[in-house]
Amino acid sequence: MQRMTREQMATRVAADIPDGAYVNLGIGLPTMVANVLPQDREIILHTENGLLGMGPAPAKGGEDWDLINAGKQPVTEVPGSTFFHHADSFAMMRGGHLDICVLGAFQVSEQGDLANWHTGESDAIPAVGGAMDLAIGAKKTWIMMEHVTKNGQHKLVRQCSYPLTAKSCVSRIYTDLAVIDVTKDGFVAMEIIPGLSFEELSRMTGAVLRDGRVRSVA
Amino acid sequence: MQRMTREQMATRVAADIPDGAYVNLGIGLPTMVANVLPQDREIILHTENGLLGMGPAPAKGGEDWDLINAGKQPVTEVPGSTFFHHADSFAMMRGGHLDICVLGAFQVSEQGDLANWHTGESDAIPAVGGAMDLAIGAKKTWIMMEHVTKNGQHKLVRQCSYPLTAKSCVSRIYTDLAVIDVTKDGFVAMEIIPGLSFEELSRMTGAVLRDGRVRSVA
Amino acid sequence: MINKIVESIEAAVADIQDGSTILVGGFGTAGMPFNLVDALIAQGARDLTIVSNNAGNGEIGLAALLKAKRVRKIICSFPRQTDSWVFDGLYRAGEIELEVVPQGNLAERMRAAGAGIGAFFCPTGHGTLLAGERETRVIDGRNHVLEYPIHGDVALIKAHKADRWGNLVYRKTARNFAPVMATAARITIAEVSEIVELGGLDPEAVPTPGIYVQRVVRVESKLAKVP
Amino acid sequence: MINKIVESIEAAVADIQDGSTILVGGFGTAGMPFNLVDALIAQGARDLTIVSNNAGNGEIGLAALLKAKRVRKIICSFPRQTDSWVFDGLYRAGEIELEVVPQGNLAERMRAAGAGIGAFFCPTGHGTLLAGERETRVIDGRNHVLEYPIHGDVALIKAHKADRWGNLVYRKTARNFAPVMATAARITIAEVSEIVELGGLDPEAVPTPGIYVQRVVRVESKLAKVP
Repeated sequence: MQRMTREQMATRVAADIPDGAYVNLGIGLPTMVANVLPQDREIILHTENGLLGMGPAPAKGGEDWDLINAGKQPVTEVPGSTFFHHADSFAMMRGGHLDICVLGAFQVSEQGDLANWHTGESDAIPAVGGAMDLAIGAKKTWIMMEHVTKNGQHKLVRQCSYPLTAKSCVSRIYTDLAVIDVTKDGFVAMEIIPGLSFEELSRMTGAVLRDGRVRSVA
Repeated sequence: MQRMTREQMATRVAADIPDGAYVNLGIGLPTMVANVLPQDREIILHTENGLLGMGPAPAKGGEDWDLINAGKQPVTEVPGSTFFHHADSFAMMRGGHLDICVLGAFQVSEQGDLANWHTGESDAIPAVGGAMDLAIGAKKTWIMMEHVTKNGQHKLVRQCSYPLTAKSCVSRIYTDLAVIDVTKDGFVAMEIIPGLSFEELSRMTGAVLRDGRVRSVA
Repeated sequence: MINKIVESIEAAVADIQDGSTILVGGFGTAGMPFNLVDALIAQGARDLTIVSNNAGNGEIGLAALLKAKRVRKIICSFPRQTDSWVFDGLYRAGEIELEVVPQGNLAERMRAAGAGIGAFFCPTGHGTLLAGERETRVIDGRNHVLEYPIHGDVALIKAHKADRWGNLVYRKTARNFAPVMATAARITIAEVSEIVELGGLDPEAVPTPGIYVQRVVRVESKLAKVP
Repeated sequence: MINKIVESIEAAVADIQDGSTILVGGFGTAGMPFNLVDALIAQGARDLTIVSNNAGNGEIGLAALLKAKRVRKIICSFPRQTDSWVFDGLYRAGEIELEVVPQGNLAERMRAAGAGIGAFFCPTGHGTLLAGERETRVIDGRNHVLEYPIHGDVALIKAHKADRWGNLVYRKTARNFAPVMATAARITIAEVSEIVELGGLDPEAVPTPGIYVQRVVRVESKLAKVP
C-alpha cells in the first residue's frame, strides 16, 4: 500500500470539482487544490477576504501584498474577477451561493460533525477565522485530511472529542487512503487506494464504515 | 396675516440646514427644498433609490430616465456623488447616518408621532414607500406641511387619528404659519408669521401649544 | 467553460413555473426589466407572486403582466401611483392580493435571503399597521420588529453590461433593487444592453458578481419614460 | 464647504478617548492602517477595546499597540498566527481579554451596527463553544443563533484614494473590512495614498460613500509585507 501524497490528494479532490463550480479552498492542505485544477474546466475560486476569481500565486517578484488569499499568501486575479468587502463576501458564503468548500479537519464524525478549529487543549489560543461560516455556508462541504493522525489516532470518529466547528455539515471526506461519503447511514467508502483492503481501512476508521464501492463485473 | 407660500416654506426649511449636512427630502412638498438650498453651503442630498449627491432637475431635453429621485422625477448627479443599491441605501438611512430628513405629513402628534402614509379610509390603497424607514432613520425628522387642512381641520394634534408612520420621531414642524418644535413638553412655537398672534395660532393647533419665541428686549 | 449568455429571451424564461415567486427589479421604470417581463407574459406562467417596489406603471411591464391576470399576489412598498390604474382596478375588484412592506424592509428582507440571515430585528414599522402581529422586542431601549427573509424562485432584473460569467454593472439609479434581488433568487435572469469580453469590467466596480446570475440576455434597452 | 481632509495624522487621532472601542481595518497586513495605528500609539489612549480580524503581526501596527499595553480587550476572529507572538505572550500572561468571533459574524455584526439592525439570527456557530449562552431559535428547520451589532467609537481604516467629501476607493483585497467598519463607527478616520479632486472618483465604483467618513489623512502607504 502506498498512501497518497498531498499532491495526489489535491488532484483527487480537484477531479470531482465540476466545470463552472464556485469553490472556496480553506487554508492549509486544501489550498493545494488550486494548483491542480483540471485545465479544461473553468472553476471560480472564492477567497473570503473579498475576491471571486482568484488566480494562482504570482511569479516571484510579482507579489502584490494588497492581493492575498485567506491564508495571507500573495495570489493573482483572473479575468472576470470581482472584489467586494468582507460582509458581502461572507454573505456570498453564508447565503449558500458557493457550490463547494474544501476544508481541513482534526476530526469528522459519522453524523458529519466537523472539528477543525480548536484542539480543546486548555492552553491553546482559540482562533476560528472563517471556518464556522464556511462549514455551514457552502452547498457542499468537503474535507481533505490524513485518514489518521501521525500517532495513528482516528480522525473519522463516532463523536468528535474536539470542540465542534459545525454540526452535520460534511458530505464527503478525501483522505490519503480513501474517499468517504458521509451519509445518513454514516461513513461509506467510495474509493480505497490500491493495496489496502476494506477491512484494513475500517480498522483505521473510528466508526462503522460501509462499503459503497461499485464492484466491476469481473 | 399672509400665509407663507410653498416656496417661502421651502426657503425657511432650507435656512435651517447646516453646511455639510446629509439630507433626504421626502416626496411632495419637501422636494421643493432642493431648489432653494443656500448657495454658500454644501448640502449633500440622499435619495433612497440609490444616490448620495443628488443635483437639481436637468435642463429640458437633458433627462436621463436612469437618473431619478424617489418621486421618480429626473434629477442630476453632482461631483462627488455615489450610486449604491437599495439595501445599501436603506442601511445608510436606517443606520442613522443622515442628519436630517424632511417629510410631508397628514398629522403630527404632540409626542412626535407621525401619520403620513395612509388616510385610514377603508377603500384607500395603502402605499408606504420609504416613509416608515425615513421617519425612524435620520438623526432628525422634520415635517413640512400646511398648519391645518383645506377644511380647517387640525394637523397638529394630541393623538393621530390616521394610521401611524412611526412613533415619537418628529423633532420639528415647518408650517405655512409657524415653526414648531416637538419637545418632551409637547408643541412649542419657535416662530410665528407676522400678523398672527400666538393665541390665534393656538386655536389652529389641536393640542396644547407653548410659546418658545425669544422676545426681543423692546 | 462558463457561458451564462442565453441567445433568446424566450429561452431565458422558458422554465418559469406557475405559482413561482418572482422578484422584479426596478424603481418605477428605472431598472425595470421590460423585455423580460414581456417575455414572461408571452411564456404564460400564471398564479405568480410578484415582489417589486411598485405595482406597475401605465399599461406596460408589470402593469401588462397584471392586466393579463397572471399575478395572484404582489408584495411591494408603493403600489399606488398616478399611473397604476391596472393594479388599482384589480385591487378594488378583489382580484389581486396585496402585501405592503416598507421599502427598507423590502430591500433588507431580500438581502437577508441572499446572505443567509434567518431573521432580523429592525425598528421600522414598529407601532404601525404594517407591523401587524409580528414579534417585537426592545433592544437597547428601542422597539424593534422581527422580519423574515423574502426568497425568490426567480429574479428578473435589468443591468447595463455583462460578461459571460454573469458579472453585471448598472447605470446610475437604475441599479436600485437589482443587486439585492440577484442574491435572493434561486435563478436570476438579467437583461442587459451590452455584453463585454471577460475581463472587460473593472473588478473593483461590479455590484453583482456573476455567482448571483444564472442567465444573461442582450436586448435593446427600453429607456424611455412610460408615455 | 465640506473638507474632511486633515493635514496631520496627529490631528486626525487627537481626540480618541481612553476606554474607546476602536475598529481597525485590515486582514493580516492587507488594508491595515499602519500609519493611523502608529499615530494612536503616539497619542497615548489606553484601556482600548480593539475589533480587528487578527491580533497583530510581528512587532508593528496592532502588535506594537498591544506591546505598548494600550489594549484591554481584543475582539477578533483569528488571533493566532505564525507571527502573533506579542498577542500570544499577553494572552498567556492574562494581560489581555480575548473574544473570538467567527469571521462572518464579525463582519455581519458590524454591518448590522451600521445598518440599524438591532440583532439577527444566523446559523454560524450553532452548537459550538462560540455560541456560548446566546439565544437560539429554529427557523425553517435550521438552528440559528442570535447575534448583536458591534458598534465602534472610532474606526481606523486604510483606503487607496479619497476626495474631500470622504469618498473612498480601495485596492484589491485590501478593501476587506474597511467599508463595513466605516459604517459601524461614530468617527471613521481613513489613511489614504492619494487625494483626488471632487468628481475624480467614478460614482458607480465607490465602496465607501463619504457619509461614513469623518476624517481623511494622506500618508505614504506601507505596502510591504511584515519582515
